[in-house]
Amino acid sequence: MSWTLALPELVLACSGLVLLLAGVIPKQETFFPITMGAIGALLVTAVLVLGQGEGTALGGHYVADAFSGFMKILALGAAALGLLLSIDFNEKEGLGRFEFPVLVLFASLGAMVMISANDLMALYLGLELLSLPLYVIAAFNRDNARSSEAGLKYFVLGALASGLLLYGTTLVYGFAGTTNFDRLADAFSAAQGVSAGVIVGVVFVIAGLAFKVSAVPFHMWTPDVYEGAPTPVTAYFASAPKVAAIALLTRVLLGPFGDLAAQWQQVILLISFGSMILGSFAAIGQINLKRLMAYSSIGHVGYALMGLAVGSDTGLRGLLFYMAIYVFMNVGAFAVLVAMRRQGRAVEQVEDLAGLARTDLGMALWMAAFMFSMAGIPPLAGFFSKLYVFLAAVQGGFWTLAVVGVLTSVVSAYYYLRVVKVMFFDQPAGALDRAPASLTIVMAGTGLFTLLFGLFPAPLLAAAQAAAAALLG
Amino acid sequence: MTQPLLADYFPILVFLVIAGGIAAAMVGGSLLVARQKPNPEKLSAYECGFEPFDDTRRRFDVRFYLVAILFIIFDLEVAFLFPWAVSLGGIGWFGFLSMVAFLGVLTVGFVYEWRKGALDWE
Amino acid sequence: MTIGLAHYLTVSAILLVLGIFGIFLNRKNVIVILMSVELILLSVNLNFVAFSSWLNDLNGQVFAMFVLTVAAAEAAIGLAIVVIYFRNRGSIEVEDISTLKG
Amino acid sequence: MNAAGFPLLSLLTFLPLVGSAVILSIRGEEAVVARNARWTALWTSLIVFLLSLILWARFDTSSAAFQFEEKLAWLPEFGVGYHMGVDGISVLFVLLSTALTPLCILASWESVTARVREYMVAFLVLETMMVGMFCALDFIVFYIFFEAVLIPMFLIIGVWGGARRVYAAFKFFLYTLLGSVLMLLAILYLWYTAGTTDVPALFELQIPRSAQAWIFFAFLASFAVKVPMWPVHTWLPDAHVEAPTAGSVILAGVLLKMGAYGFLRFTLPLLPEASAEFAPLIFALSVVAVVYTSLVALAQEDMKKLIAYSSVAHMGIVTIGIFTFNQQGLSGALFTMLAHGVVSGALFLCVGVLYDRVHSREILRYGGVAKIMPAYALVFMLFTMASVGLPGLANFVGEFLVIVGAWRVNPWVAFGAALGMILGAAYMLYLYRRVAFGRITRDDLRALLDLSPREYAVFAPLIALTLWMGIYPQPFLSFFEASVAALVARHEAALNLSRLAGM
Amino acid sequence: MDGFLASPIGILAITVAQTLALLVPVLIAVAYLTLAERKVLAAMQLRRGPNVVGPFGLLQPFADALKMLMKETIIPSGANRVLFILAPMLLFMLAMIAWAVIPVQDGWAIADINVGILYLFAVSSLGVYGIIIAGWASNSKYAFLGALRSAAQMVSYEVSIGFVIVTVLLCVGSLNLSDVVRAQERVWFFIPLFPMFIIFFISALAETNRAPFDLPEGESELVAGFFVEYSSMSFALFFLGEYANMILMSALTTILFLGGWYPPVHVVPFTWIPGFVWFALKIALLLFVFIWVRATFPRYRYDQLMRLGWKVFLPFSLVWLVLTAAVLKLTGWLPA
Repeated sequence: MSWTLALPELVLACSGLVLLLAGVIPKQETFFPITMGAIGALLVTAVLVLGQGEGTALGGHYVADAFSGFMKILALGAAALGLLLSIDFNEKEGLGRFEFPVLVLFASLGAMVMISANDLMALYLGLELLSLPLYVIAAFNRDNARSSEAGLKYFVLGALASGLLLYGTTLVYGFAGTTNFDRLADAFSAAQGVSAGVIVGVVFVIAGLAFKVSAVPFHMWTPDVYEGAPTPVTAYFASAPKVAAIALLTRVLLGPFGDLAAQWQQVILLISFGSMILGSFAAIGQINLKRLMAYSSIGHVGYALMGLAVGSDTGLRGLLFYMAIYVFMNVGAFAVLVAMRRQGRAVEQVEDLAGLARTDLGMALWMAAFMFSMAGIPPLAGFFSKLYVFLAAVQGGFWTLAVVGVLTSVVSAYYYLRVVKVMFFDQPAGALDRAPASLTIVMAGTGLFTLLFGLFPAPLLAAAQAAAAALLG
Repeated sequence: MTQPLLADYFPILVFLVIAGGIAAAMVGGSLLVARQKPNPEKLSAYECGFEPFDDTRRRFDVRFYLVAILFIIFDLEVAFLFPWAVSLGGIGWFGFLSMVAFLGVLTVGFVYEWRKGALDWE
Repeated sequence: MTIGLAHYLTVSAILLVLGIFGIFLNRKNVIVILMSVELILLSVNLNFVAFSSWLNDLNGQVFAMFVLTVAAAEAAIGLAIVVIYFRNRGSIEVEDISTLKG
Repeated sequence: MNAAGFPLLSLLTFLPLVGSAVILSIRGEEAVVARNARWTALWTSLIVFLLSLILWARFDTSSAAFQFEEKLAWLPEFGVGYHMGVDGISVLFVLLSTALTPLCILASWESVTARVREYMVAFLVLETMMVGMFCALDFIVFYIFFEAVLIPMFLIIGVWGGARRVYAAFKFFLYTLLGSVLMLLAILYLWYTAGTTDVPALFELQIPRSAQAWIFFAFLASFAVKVPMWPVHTWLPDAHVEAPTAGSVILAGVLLKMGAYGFLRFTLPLLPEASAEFAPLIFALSVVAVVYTSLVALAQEDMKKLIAYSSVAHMGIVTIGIFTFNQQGLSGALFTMLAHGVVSGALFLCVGVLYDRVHSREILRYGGVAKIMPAYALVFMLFTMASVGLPGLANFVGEFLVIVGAWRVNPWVAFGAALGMILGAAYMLYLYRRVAFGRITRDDLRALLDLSPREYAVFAPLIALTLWMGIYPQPFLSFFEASVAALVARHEAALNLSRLAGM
Repeated sequence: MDGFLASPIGILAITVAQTLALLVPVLIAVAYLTLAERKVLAAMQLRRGPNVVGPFGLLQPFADALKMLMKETIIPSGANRVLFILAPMLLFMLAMIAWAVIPVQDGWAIADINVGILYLFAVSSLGVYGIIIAGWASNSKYAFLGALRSAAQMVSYEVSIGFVIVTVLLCVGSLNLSDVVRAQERVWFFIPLFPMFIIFFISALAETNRAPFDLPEGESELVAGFFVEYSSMSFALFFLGEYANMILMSALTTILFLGGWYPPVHVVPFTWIPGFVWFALKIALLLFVFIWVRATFPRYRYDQLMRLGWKVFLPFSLVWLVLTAAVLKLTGWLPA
């Protein structure tokens, strides 16, 4: 049967159901074992993805290739790391409910479906399967007004975005006559001119997906939701869903709509510009670290989309490479944010990091590494990610894009430096609590990755290259 | 009446009009025939001999929301079952097992709700 | 007058616009936003069914079924979030959603 | 493998990192940690310095080729490799970096008391980046080291700096980053045009004339900020003033040379036509820098700021020398860079000596120091004279050569450079007079102690070097001779080629 | 004449005539159902019941109607006037239009649409709106709470009704109501699907807010439920709608489980009787059971009611549905 190709998804879905039952049936709270089980399930799934074959399945709705494998590993890794971050935080904040890992698991399943979607239907279902658990976990701290407000905001705007996306798919379906990506691609390459309806549809689809990756001008929700949601949730928001949405955007635009590049390229270009500029300037005035990270993530999406706007195989490679490195730096930075606690209370202002280098040098060093890396300073990993998207832009002759990119990265360096400044230059505002082991492990792991990535960039680059080649075939 | 599908539904429209007509006639007739003599005391809301304490359309029990949520989900499932039930003869074991899998997922959710006490009124 | 594809598309476009306006111009009640979202999904479904019949292709109707299901799940989650929001804030006025600036 | 028989350059580059890892692993009480960190850092940097002497001994001065080369596959499919090597242009800068680092560590032995461990780590990391940058023969690797310098320097200025250290650190970081990212774009262009970033391979590339201008300005954006050239020099006085003494030493001694080195290594060989075309622009900027910053220096009240401005003026002379494209000018520029590295570093140390005692850099705060600290006054005078360009001391040789080289190109430029020297004499001597001579106005000055043995140890090698370079410059000049000759020949060949093509 | 009948006006005239031919008997049936209920209850409690107006009280419904007509229509202050008036009309209309698809005899369905069951399901679901609107528009706490309870109860049982209907559909293979009846020519579904029949009937009680599930209108607790503020003809419309719904649910039960217009056995004396009479008889029988239940069972508590719906009927009907499907699949009895 063709569905054996989708084994990783099936395994993940079944383990999600089993974990849900295993969590709810015992009388006592089962947060920790279920979280561990969920991490295990994610890792098992990742292994299965590595061993996955290639081809389409499930009546052409599902496709597995090097691209999907790459992005799935990323999304699963981000989810596993996000869960690792959540253990200690959730227990201390009284959020230690087993639903959390299960929801993350289902969101990851949605991300996988999105990444492997080869049909507008699968696209939509994956997107919603990802979004619905996210709405819930945004409001997971249900006794907290900010968390529930974040959930509400995310829900309303998310629902609007998926509505727009759906409306776009109806137009594409109606004017092209099919929802299958392969057949759409055939239809557009054969047609002399595509109808305006399809173009409108594509624009709607891009808008919907741009919301999910929080690109300008669909970014409005990001700072509020990032600030309001519990910190591990924000960490997850900033990584796995972005990976999935970027993957989907890439697959949709380069696959079925590949022959309409002239139409969508300008849109992506503008989105990329807007995100880079807003991400760097709006973050300057932020005093809340989570909001700062929100704008930072908007900016990073702008850089990543640069690769898509270029549209070449180097561009795509840059995009994939960027996302991979972004996920690691981001999880690392959020590990620090999650660990920020003073006398048992979670704190999240930039000022709360003051003098961290004196009270906890290790954490300050890791955070500095992440910040410099996000600013794109060599020899840290973030430099290489920017290097490859800029290379693609220069190669494609997109000079304005490249120049705006480097200039905004200088501007954004300012606010990343501000964090470093607060940690290293300012007087301690009182020591933060000692970070729990799980967070230290995540910090050290991602931190070492960020520091030492420059020594061995080849494997990741090769994987990104293979993934890009699979998509552009 | 060129569209046969719509022709099938035409009687329903007629039903609607006639039923609406009857209802309107009854209410309207009563308004015409009966003597209308409202006064504030008569029109005030009934509340055990007191003036109402606060706005009627206030917050009410969250359990009603819960029932609404549960209903939406299970009713939708029924919507899926209709076409499946009608065409079960033509879709083979694969069709049957697909729906069983779907219902299995649903059952997991049901067990969850049960254990969480979402199905208890108290 | 025969009713053709264009009429359905027009109606659904109107519904879409109504839904979007309902979300952005509504200043009163979050529940209205939920209803606006449903309105958008309704317009989508109308589109799907109209196209499906026009193209003689069942895919659109299948898609509409999926949209229905997802819409239900979405409504359920939305309602749940509105409830917890209400419990925390004691109000579902849209204008009160401002603890988080932005 | 290479002249050393083992990967000497990589060892020089990465040994300090090992040292810093060791320091980071030190645990215990604060005082113990501080002492161990100091000694570890000192020994690491000394070992690196001793190892780097192999370069001095084994370098073949008759060859213009890259020596001590090392190659490792890094990203073979993208034409990027780990390629290290030195030629006559870079070898002495490696030595300068390795030599100044132990001195800096020694100089901050007592003046840095807070967070000693982090300080030492930052310095060793900084050394890695500096040495790596001068050795790198791959453009991407070069860029990585070039940029990475910012991180430790940012921390050194920001954590251990003066009152306005945050402002200075940010300004330093953002100015230099802004310049560098534009260069990055140019590097990327070269990368995909050539398919490689290996520097020797890039030298073979013929870059179209239209592209050369753009690349030239992109490079200029980066190197001019680093040098720094007028009018993008404003970060330098701030950074110098606020940095701790050792930071200033490294900044003046090595970091400023990175920009000039970039011109020599990349701009000239890669973009001969654009370089020739825009040389007048550089001359103009440099002469303005020399004259203007000298005048500004005259008006300074702060010792460090004065020396900082003098650095800008000296670097203006260096850029003049570079863009003369002749043997004298280029050799002079290189020599001036080395000499300035030693002398301005030493001057900052001199200021540091006073600052450690009085905690003020205000010139008017002092006066009559010569009576209380005779040994110090002597040392200070030596370096003042060297900075002025007194014959027999280090700076003279280089500046003289530059003026000679410039004269061959344009007498007015030579005149500008010479004017800079005269003004330099004015502000340096004015500084020295105000600090060392006159009546002792402040009572607290009377209690000052003269140089300590540690300070002698710091100054001794610098004094020796200054004298050596001034009196017998030939060993140093011999290092660049071949490379500079090759560079000039290359440049002229390229210009002739394009002139032929133009006809 | 044929020409006239085929013209649009002719079709309209015929349809109107058909509609009236169905609605008028239904309305009369509703009227007499109220009387029958009082009489049967009286008999079960060894009383007489209404016996003053007309012989055996046969004119009692009309007297009631007249009384209602003459009463003043009170619209409470603070009520939403438009919705307040519309709610009972909506409920009444819904109860009426559902009848459009009911086949009273083979081929005697006025609108024989191919998705008849979906139509019925949809129309009966809409009833919730009428109730909610009525409760909300009244601006009275009793009405509001009554409406909420009523709505929650109705939707709870609608789910199991849905499952039951799907089970029947498995055996039929069509959504057309006439097809459903025809599939029972040999054996009525209440025999193979007996548990579902029971569930359906009990759910029908709950769906129509009948005893023992009539607590939304429990007089002792909520005065009279969502229509407490109503009077005059508006009240009458609710009343009519509810009883029409009772008859409708009985009709649906008949169609789904009791073989619709078919006689119990296809032998001579029975087959002489026309189908619609059988149909009416079966409805009457079910209505009698409705009343009988009311006379016999005590009222449920609300939590018991919800538990019955969600924790007993729902899982049970779900399991039964899967079992039915599996059995049909295994035995190959599925309709093609």
